[in-house]
Amino acid sequence: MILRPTAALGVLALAATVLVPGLSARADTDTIVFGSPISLTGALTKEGHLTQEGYEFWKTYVNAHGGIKVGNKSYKVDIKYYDDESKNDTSAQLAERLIDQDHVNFLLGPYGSGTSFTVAGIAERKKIPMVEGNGAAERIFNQGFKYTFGVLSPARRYLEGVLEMAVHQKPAAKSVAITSASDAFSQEVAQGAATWAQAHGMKVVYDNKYPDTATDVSSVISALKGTNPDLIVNAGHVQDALLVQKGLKDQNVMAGGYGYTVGPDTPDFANSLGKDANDVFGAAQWSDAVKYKGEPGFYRTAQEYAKAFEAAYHHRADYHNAESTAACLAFQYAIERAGSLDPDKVRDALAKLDVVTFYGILKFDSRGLNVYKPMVVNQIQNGKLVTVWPAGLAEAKVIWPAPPWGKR
Amino acid sequence: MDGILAGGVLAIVAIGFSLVWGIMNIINLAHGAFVMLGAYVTYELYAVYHVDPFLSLPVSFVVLFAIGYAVQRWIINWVVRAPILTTFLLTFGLSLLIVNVALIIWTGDRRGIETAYSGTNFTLLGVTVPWVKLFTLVAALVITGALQLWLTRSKTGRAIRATAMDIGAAQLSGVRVARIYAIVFGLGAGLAGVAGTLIALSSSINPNMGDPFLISAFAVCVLGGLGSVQGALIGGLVYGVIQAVATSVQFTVGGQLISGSGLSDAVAFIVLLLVLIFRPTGIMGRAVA
Amino acid sequence: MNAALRSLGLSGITGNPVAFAVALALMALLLFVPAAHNDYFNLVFRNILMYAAMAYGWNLIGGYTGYVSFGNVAFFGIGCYCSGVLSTHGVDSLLADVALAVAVNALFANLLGRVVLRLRGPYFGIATLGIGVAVAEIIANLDALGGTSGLALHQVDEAHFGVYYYAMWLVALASMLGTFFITRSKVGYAFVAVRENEDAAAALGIPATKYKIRAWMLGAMMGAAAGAVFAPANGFIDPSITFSPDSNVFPIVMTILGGIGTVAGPFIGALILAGVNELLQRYIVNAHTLFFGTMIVLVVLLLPRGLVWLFGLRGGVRAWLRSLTAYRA
Amino acid sequence: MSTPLRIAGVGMRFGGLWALNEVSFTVEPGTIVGLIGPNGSGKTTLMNVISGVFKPTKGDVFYGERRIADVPTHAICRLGIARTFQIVKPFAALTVRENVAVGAMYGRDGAKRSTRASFARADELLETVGLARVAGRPASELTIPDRKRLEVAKALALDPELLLLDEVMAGLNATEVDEALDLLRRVHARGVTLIVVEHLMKAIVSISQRVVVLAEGKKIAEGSPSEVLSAPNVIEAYLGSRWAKRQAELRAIDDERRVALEVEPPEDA
Repeated sequence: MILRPTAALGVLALAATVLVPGLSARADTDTIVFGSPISLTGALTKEGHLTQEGYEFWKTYVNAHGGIKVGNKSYKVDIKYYDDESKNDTSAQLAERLIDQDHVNFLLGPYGSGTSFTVAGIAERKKIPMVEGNGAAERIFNQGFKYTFGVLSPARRYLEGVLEMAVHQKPAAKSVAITSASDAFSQEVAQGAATWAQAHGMKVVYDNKYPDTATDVSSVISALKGTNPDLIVNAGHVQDALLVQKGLKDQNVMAGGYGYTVGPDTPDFANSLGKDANDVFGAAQWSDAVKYKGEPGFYRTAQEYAKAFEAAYHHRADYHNAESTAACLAFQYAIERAGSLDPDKVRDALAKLDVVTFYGILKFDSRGLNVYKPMVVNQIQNGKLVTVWPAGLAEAKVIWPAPPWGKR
Repeated sequence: MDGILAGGVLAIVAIGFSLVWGIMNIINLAHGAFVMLGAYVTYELYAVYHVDPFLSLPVSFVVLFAIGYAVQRWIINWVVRAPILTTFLLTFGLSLLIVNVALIIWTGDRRGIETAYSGTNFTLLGVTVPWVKLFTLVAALVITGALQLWLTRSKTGRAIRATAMDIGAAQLSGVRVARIYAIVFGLGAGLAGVAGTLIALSSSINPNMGDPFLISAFAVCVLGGLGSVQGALIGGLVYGVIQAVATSVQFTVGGQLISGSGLSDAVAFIVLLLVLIFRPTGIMGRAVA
Repeated sequence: MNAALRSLGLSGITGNPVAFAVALALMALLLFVPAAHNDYFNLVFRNILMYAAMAYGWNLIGGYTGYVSFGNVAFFGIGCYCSGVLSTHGVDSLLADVALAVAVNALFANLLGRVVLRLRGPYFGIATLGIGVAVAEIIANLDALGGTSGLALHQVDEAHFGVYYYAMWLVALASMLGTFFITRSKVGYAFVAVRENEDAAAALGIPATKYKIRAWMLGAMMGAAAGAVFAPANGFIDPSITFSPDSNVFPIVMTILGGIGTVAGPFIGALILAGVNELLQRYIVNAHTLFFGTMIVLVVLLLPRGLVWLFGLRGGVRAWLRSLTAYRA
Repeated sequence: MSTPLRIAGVGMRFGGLWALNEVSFTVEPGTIVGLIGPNGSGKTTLMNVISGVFKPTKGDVFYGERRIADVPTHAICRLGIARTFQIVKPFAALTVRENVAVGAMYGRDGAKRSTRASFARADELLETVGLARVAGRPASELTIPDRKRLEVAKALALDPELLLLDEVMAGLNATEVDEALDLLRRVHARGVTLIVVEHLMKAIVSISQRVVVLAEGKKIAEGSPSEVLSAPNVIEAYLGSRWAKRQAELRAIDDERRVALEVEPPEDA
C-alpha cells in the first residue's frame, strides 16, 4: 500500500524534472560558447575524439592568446559537447538542447555526414551558423542551407588525388577496383572515384559495396582479386580500411597500390597493422607537409601546428584534427571580420570569408562548401606517414608498385 | 569457400549464444560484449606479455567463463526464472554497461594484432586460404565435437540437458539448477571469448566490435535450431555461404544496378525465413512441443 | 509467452486502473508542453510520444498476443518513407502522410503476418528481426528512395514545429486509448486468450491466426503513424535514422520496463526511460550510457515485473522484498 | 438441438502406432455417453479428433449430416460441440470471470453477444458451477477442484449442444466427485448431450446411459453400464491392468499426491 502513492509520485516527479527547464548554461557575457554534438561513445568514438582534440586544441590556443577580438572587446571561448553515441537519430535532440537550453552562440559540426546533415537542418531552422569539418557528403550542401559551412573538400573528390597519383606512376595504373561501405559518405566517394577514373581513361574493373556493418569482406575481396587491378581503392571509415587491408593480405591480393579514404592517416591504422600498413595510400584533407602561410591569429604553418599539437596530445596530428581546428578558425576569422556575435552577421562573414590558414584556404562556394582546397595523398613508408602527392608537396618519392606481401 | 571460412567465426559466436538461449531461455544481448572482452584479453596478453594469440585462446576462454559464471550467479540468477523478456532487458542493460566500461578502460582506439603468421595463406585448387581463418574453422569443428561429447557423456553435461528439458524434474533428481545455469552461462561467455580471440586475429579490436556479431548470432542459432550445438555450426556455415553468394550476385531493376553485396543481410534473412517456413524450428531443430 | 505474463502479477486484462489513470493524467499534461515555447522540450517530448506510440504498437502483438516481434521498426521506417515519397511528390499534408502510412503498413503487415505468424516463440522473433534488417537494406539499395543518402523532405520551419508536436501527441493518445478500448473489447480478449494458450483459445471458438494477424496489423498501424509524423518533423530521413537500432529496441525495452501487456506500461515506460536517458545525457556527458545501462540493470532486478506492477502491489515494502526472490533459480 | 454425433470407422496413427483403430459409434442427442478404457486406450485422442484438434488418419466424424473430420477446432466449437481438457488450460493472467466471459464471446452464440452480455452470462455460469466466490481472482490462483469447475464453466459458456468432458473428476475427493456429478446432471437437464471420459468407474456407472469401452485404440464394447461391465472382454481388459492398481492407489493417497498425479501428462494424445 505504501508503495502505490510513492510510485505515482515518482513518475510525476521524474516527468517534472524533465519538464522544468534545466538551468541554462548561458555563460557570462564575455565568453563565446560553441556547441557540438559529437561521437564520444559508439562505433565512431575514435573519430569523435580526433574531432574533439582539434576543437580543444584551438580553444586552448585562443584563450591563451587573449581570446577572439570582437570590435574592441576580447571574448574567451568555450565549447559545450554532447554525445551523439555515433547515432544519426540522436544528434537532432542534442543540437536543439545546445541551442535552446545552453544558448550556445554557434555550432561546430559533429563527426560524420549523417549526423552533420541532421544538425544542419536544425541550424538552418534556428538560424545559428554551423561550421563543420567532418561531414563531406555533398548532399548536405545541396539542400540550399544558408547557415551550414564545410571546411573540407567534398566526398566525391576524396580519392581523386590517389587516382591522379596512380596514373602518373611508372608503370601507370590503367585499371582500378573500387570497394565501398554502404553509408552515404562512402557512396559519394566511390561514385566520385568511378567518374574521375572513366574521365581519365582508367578502367574500372570492379566497383561494389558492402553493408557498413560488415564484419567480413573476404567474399568482396576474392571477387575483386579475379579482376587483378593496378590500383585498389576503398571508400569507407577507419574500420573499413583495417578490414579491407587485412583481407587483401589474407587473400594475397597484389596490386600496384592500395588507396583508402579514412584510415591510413589515423594512428590506429599503422598501430594495428604493423608492417602490413606499409606502402598504403591515404587520401587526406590535410597533412603536416602542406606549405601554406596562414594569416596571423593562429599557428601560421602546418609544421608549427603539427609540432604544437603533438606536444599537446602526444600523437601526430592527423587530418581530422586539422580540419576540426580549421572549422574553429573559420569562426574565429568570421567573427573578427563581422565585429559582432550576431548570428546573421557572422553567417554573412563566413559566406564572404577568404583566408589562408595552416590548413589551406578557407573559402566557401554558394552552397557553403570549401571547394578551393586540394586533397593530398599520404603514403605509409616503413611505418611513417609521408605526403607524396601533389608532387609539389611531396616529402618522399612514391613507392610504386608496392612490393609483395611480407616484403614490406 | 570464403563463406565457409567466414562462417567458422559466426558458428563459434552462435554456439554460445544458442546454448544460453536454448537451455536457459535467455536471449543474451551481452554476448557481443563478451566477444569484445575476449578480444581484449588476447590483445592485452599479446601487447603486454607478448603471448601468442593462439596460446591465449584457453586463457580468454577461462577468463570469460569466470566472468560469465559470476554474472549469472550474482546478477542474472535473481531473475533467471522470469519471462524471457525480463532477462532480455537485463542483458541489454548489461551490454551497455560492459561496452562503456571497456570504452573507459581501452578508449575508442582501434587496435590490432600482427603476428608472423597473420595474413599468411596457401592456395588450394585456385582458392587462397588464410591459415588463421582455416584454423578458426577447425576450431569451430573441434569445439562443436567436444561440446557435443561433453553434453552427452559427462555427468554435468547430462545434468544440463536434464535441466533444459524439465527444471522441476531435474531439481527433484538433485540437480543444483543455480549452479548448472551458472556453468551454462559461463560456457556461453567462454565460447564468446574464444570467438573474440579468433576475431582479434583477422579483424580490428574496439569496444563496439561485438554488436555486429550479435545480429548474425541471432540468425545463425535459429537457422540451425535453438540449443542445438551442431545446428549452430551448420547454421553458421550456411549463413556465411549465403552472404558470400549474395555478394557475387548483381542484377538490374528498373535500370538501376543492384549489387547483391549491398543486400547480403537481407538475402541471408530471407533465406532464413524460407528455411523456417519449411522447418519451423530450424535445420537441426526438434518439433515444437 | 503465457508464462511470461502469468507472472506479471496483474490480474485482469487492462492491467492496473490506478496506473492507467496516472498515465492518462500524464498524457494530458504533455498537451501543454508547447506552451513552454521551447523547441528542445518539443523535441524531447515529441520523441517520447513517438516511442510511446511505437511501444503501444509492439505491445499489441508482443504484449497482448504473446508474439514477441523484433521487427516492428520496419513499420515505423516504412511509415517514414511513405511521408518521404509523398513529400518528394509535392504532397505536404500530415493527414495524407498518416493515411498512406497506415494503409500501406496495414497491408504489408497483413501479407507478412500470413507467413511469419505461423512461426512460434523465438522463431517468430528472429523472422521478424530479419524483416526489420531486410526492409532497411532493401530501401538503402533503392535509388528511387534516395538509397543510403536518404530523402530530404520540405524544410521544417518554426511555424510547423508545434503542429508536429500535436500530431505526435494525437498519434500517441490514439495508440493508448486504442489499446485501452481494443483490450476491453471482445477482440482484446481473443488476443490474450491466444497468448495464454492457443489450443485452449481455439477450443473456445477463437480462430487464433485471424486474431494474431489483427494484432500484428493494428500494431503496425500505430508504428506507421508515428513514422509518418516523424519524417516531416525531422525534415530528413535515411535508413540509418528510420531503421536505427534504437527505434527497434527502445519501444520493446520501454514496454517491458513499464509493464508488458498493460495499457499504462508502454507510455510510462517511454516517459521514464527517455526522460532518464535525456537527463543522464545532459548532466553526465561522458559516462551517460554507462549509467543508463546500470539503471536498466537495477530496475530489472528491483522491479522484474515492470513499473506498472508497483501500482498494483499490495502489502507494501515487505511484499515487494519478498517478490524479489520470486524468479531465483 | 437434436443433432446426433456419428463416429464412423475413425483411425488415428501416430508414427507406427494406431492410437485409434476403426472406432465407430453414435451419440444420440440428449443422452449421456460414458467413454472408458485403460490408460493409453485412446480416449483423449478420440476427444481431440472430435473437437478437431487432430484430423483422423482414417474414417470420418459426422455431426448430423455434416462431415466435421477436417473442420478446424474453433469452427467445430461454433457448431455447438464444446470440450474440456484433461490437463486444465485456464487463461492464467485473466480473472476467473474473464476466463468464462471469453467462452461466452466466441462460442456458438458469441457473435450475438456484446461484451457486457458475455460477462452477464459468465456470472450466471459461475453461479451454476459454484465459482462466484472467486470470480475476481486470477485463474492462476485456483485450487485443482476449482480449476476443474472453471474448465466446465468455460465449456458451458460456449452454449454447446454436445459437451465432451475429459476426466473432469480425476483428482477430486469423494465429496467433490459427488458435487461434480450433480453439476453434470444439472447441465444435462438443460438438454446438453454429454460424452464423459472418466477413470472413475463409479462415476461413469452412476451417470451414463450408454458406455463405450476402448482398449488399445479399439472399441471393445458398447451398451448400458451394466451389460458393458459384465462383458468378459471388458473385465479382461481391466483386471490386472495398470488401471486397477491406479484405482487402489488413488483411494489410498492424500490430496497433494493426487494433485501430483493429476498434473502428470496424459498417457495418450
